[in-house]
Amino acid sequence: MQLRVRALESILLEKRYIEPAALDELIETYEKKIGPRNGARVVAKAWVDPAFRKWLLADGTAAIGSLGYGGRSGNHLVALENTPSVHNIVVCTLCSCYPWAVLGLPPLWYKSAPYRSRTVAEPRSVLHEFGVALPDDTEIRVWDSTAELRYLVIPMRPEGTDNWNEEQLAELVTRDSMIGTGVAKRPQELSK
Amino acid sequence: MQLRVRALESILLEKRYIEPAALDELIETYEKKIGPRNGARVVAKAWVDPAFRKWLLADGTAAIGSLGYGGRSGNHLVALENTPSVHNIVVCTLCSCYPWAVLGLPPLWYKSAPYRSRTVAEPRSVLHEFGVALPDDTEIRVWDSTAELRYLVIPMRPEGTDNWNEEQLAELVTRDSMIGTGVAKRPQELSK
Amino acid sequence: MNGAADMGGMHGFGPVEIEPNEPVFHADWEKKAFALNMAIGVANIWNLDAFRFARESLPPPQYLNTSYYGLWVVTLENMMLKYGIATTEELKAGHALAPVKKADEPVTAAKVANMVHCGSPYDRPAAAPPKFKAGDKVRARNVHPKTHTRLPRYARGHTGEVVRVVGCHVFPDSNAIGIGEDAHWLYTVRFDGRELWGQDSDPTVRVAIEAWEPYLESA
Amino acid sequence: MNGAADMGGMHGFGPVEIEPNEPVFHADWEKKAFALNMAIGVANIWNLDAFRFARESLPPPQYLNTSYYGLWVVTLENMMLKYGIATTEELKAGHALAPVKKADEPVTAAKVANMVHCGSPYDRPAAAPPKFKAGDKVRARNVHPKTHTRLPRYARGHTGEVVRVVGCHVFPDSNAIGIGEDAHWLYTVRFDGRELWGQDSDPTVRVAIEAWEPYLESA
Repeated sequence: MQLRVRALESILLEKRYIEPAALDELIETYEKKIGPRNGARVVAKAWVDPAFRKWLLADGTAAIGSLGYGGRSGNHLVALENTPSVHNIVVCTLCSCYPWAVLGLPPLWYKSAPYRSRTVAEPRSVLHEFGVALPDDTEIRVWDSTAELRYLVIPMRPEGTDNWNEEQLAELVTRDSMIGTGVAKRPQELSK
Repeated sequence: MQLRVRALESILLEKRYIEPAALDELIETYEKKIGPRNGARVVAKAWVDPAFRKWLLADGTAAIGSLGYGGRSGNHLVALENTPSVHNIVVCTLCSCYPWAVLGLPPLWYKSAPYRSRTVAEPRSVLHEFGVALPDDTEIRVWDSTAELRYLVIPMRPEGTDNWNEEQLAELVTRDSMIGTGVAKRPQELSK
Repeated sequence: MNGAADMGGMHGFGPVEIEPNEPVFHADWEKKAFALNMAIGVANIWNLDAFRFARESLPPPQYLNTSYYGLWVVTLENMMLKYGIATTEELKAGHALAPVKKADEPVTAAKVANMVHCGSPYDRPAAAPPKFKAGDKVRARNVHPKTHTRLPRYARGHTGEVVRVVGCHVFPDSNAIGIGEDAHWLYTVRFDGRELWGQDSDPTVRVAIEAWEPYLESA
Repeated sequence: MNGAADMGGMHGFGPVEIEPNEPVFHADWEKKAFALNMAIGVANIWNLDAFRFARESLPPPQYLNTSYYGLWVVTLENMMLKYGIATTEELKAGHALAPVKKADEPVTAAKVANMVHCGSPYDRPAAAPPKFKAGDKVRARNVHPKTHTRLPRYARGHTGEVVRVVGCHVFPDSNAIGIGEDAHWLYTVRFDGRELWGQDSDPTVRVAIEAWEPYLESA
């Protein structure tokens, strides 16, 4: 693959379809700048700010845009709220659609055949492999991203965080909890 | 694969699960003895003998058994008659079921993903690749061998063969015509 | 199961490739792969449905990238391991390792000849009359068992017509997983192509499958 | 199309494998494969739907045996050939061959930054009001186009409920094959898991998809 990619790069640069700096910009952006800390900030704000939470659930794109996140794979954002009786989990069975603007690029498993094939049919068994055990009667809502909507799960706020501020709370919000394959960390799980 | 098969063979022979002569018997039988000439004889007889034809269509296993063919992949045989308005074609989408007793082992294409995937959904396009062009209003009956029934297509008897005997007629019956991916040869197509 | 083997209606595999001359086998190892599988089948250690289930259980990337007899080889290895006929070490070593436990009754040429010429019928005595008759409208159930089934995905949920009551046959769904033959009535069910593939598809196509009674409901 | 990409509900792929540490990229060539595809996307020679269609059109054995970014590479090669950006000889040689025709306006860092931060919304003005509203019962049509569609096979023929009228969005089925955006109303449709996977499946599961109006009929 390395040689084939080098060939593609050489041809596209030599023919001036692309300037080299464009490639650096893209790699730098998605490797370093855009990642799940964006989404964590959104979630933390939703936890502390009822008006923002309401806006977020009514118009995800606008509410998240107000924090400066959007653009590529983030033009149509929908927030899904977990509750004691409903757990949301996101998948893209057809390819690998994922809310880059708030979570960065997806992990390998999200793009893998096991996750794509199984999540729509047996989400409990998938969740089990992620260590998430839900009560038997929790409704599991699977969202298959078949269009350009991108989903962000708002996990439940952990107990014992009543006086925490947004910045502290954001530390509890894992990437997986925003896909639905995890839950937010409890305060005692925070390292250091 | 060669090495892996050799390992399996050594182990099964050394542990005396199988005697070497059993392997020779199987290879000899299916490479040399059982093949589409069996089916051609059945078809030719059905063309000249109305009582046999009737029996064949009513109870394929018994009628074909009367000619000495049956056994493995031939315990439950069903004959399908092509007519000017109905064309039959046989496939096994799930694996490679095929009427060994009358046709021998299947060709590679019968077991291939293109044939298995397409024949149930677009038989005309598959037939086109085999050079078979049917009138637009011919009903195409596809038979997907999902159980232990095995199908033998009785192609239409070619024109200009009125005084031919069974042995001569059998020469016109190609293997593909008994699967439904071909038609019987016309007299002028016989070589020599 | 919804495995790679259940490929009826899939797109993208390309044209049917017809060999100019069609040898029965393409290499000596294919002959042996064929013969070993057929011969060990006579030993009745596992049944054909269990073998099919093991083959279709191979991961789809492997199933679709392995040649036809290659699948027989891989599946035979898996079955021999599963049924304790060989160990991983033996497969690696390429021969039996001590202590060699020999089978009591080897499969002989006479036994395979008998199997070839007599086969093994799948019809069984029926405990009850068939529920459906020719002409009945039936719907293939929408089921997605993870175990072996011979009800292809493309037919599930669709309505067809019984065209033949075949007989009472061994039920592969049970037989494949070692819980007995559990014979059920078997029917040939014919579907209009448009029912399966949509209103825009070829109106002259009819597709028949064999379906056991538990696959069907009245429609 | 019913290609290898449409894998919702398939069995046999094994457990979800989670990497202990999850690098964004696993090799330098992955970075480049990602960046080249994203950058050339900005040049608007083809659209994302056309790219997805080309990727899912790869033969299933190849699709399932190629790594994620490997699929991007193979698809980019195919698209460059198809759109006359490179020749087979150039791909083989690994560089442009004379006479080199240079693109008029290269994709610059500024352009990609704009793409990243602004994206490209898929909603379009609607020509007519939506046919369905939240709460409506709808059935996903049983269609099997050979061209691109975003209606997964597992949903086809099944009945669900509209839970959201999303907006009027570019129709991928048209956009992918170069016949225009042809925007249609888009709905979020929720299915009971048992409707999709059978009465024996987990009763607590609901599955939502986005479906364009042409995918749906009243139920």
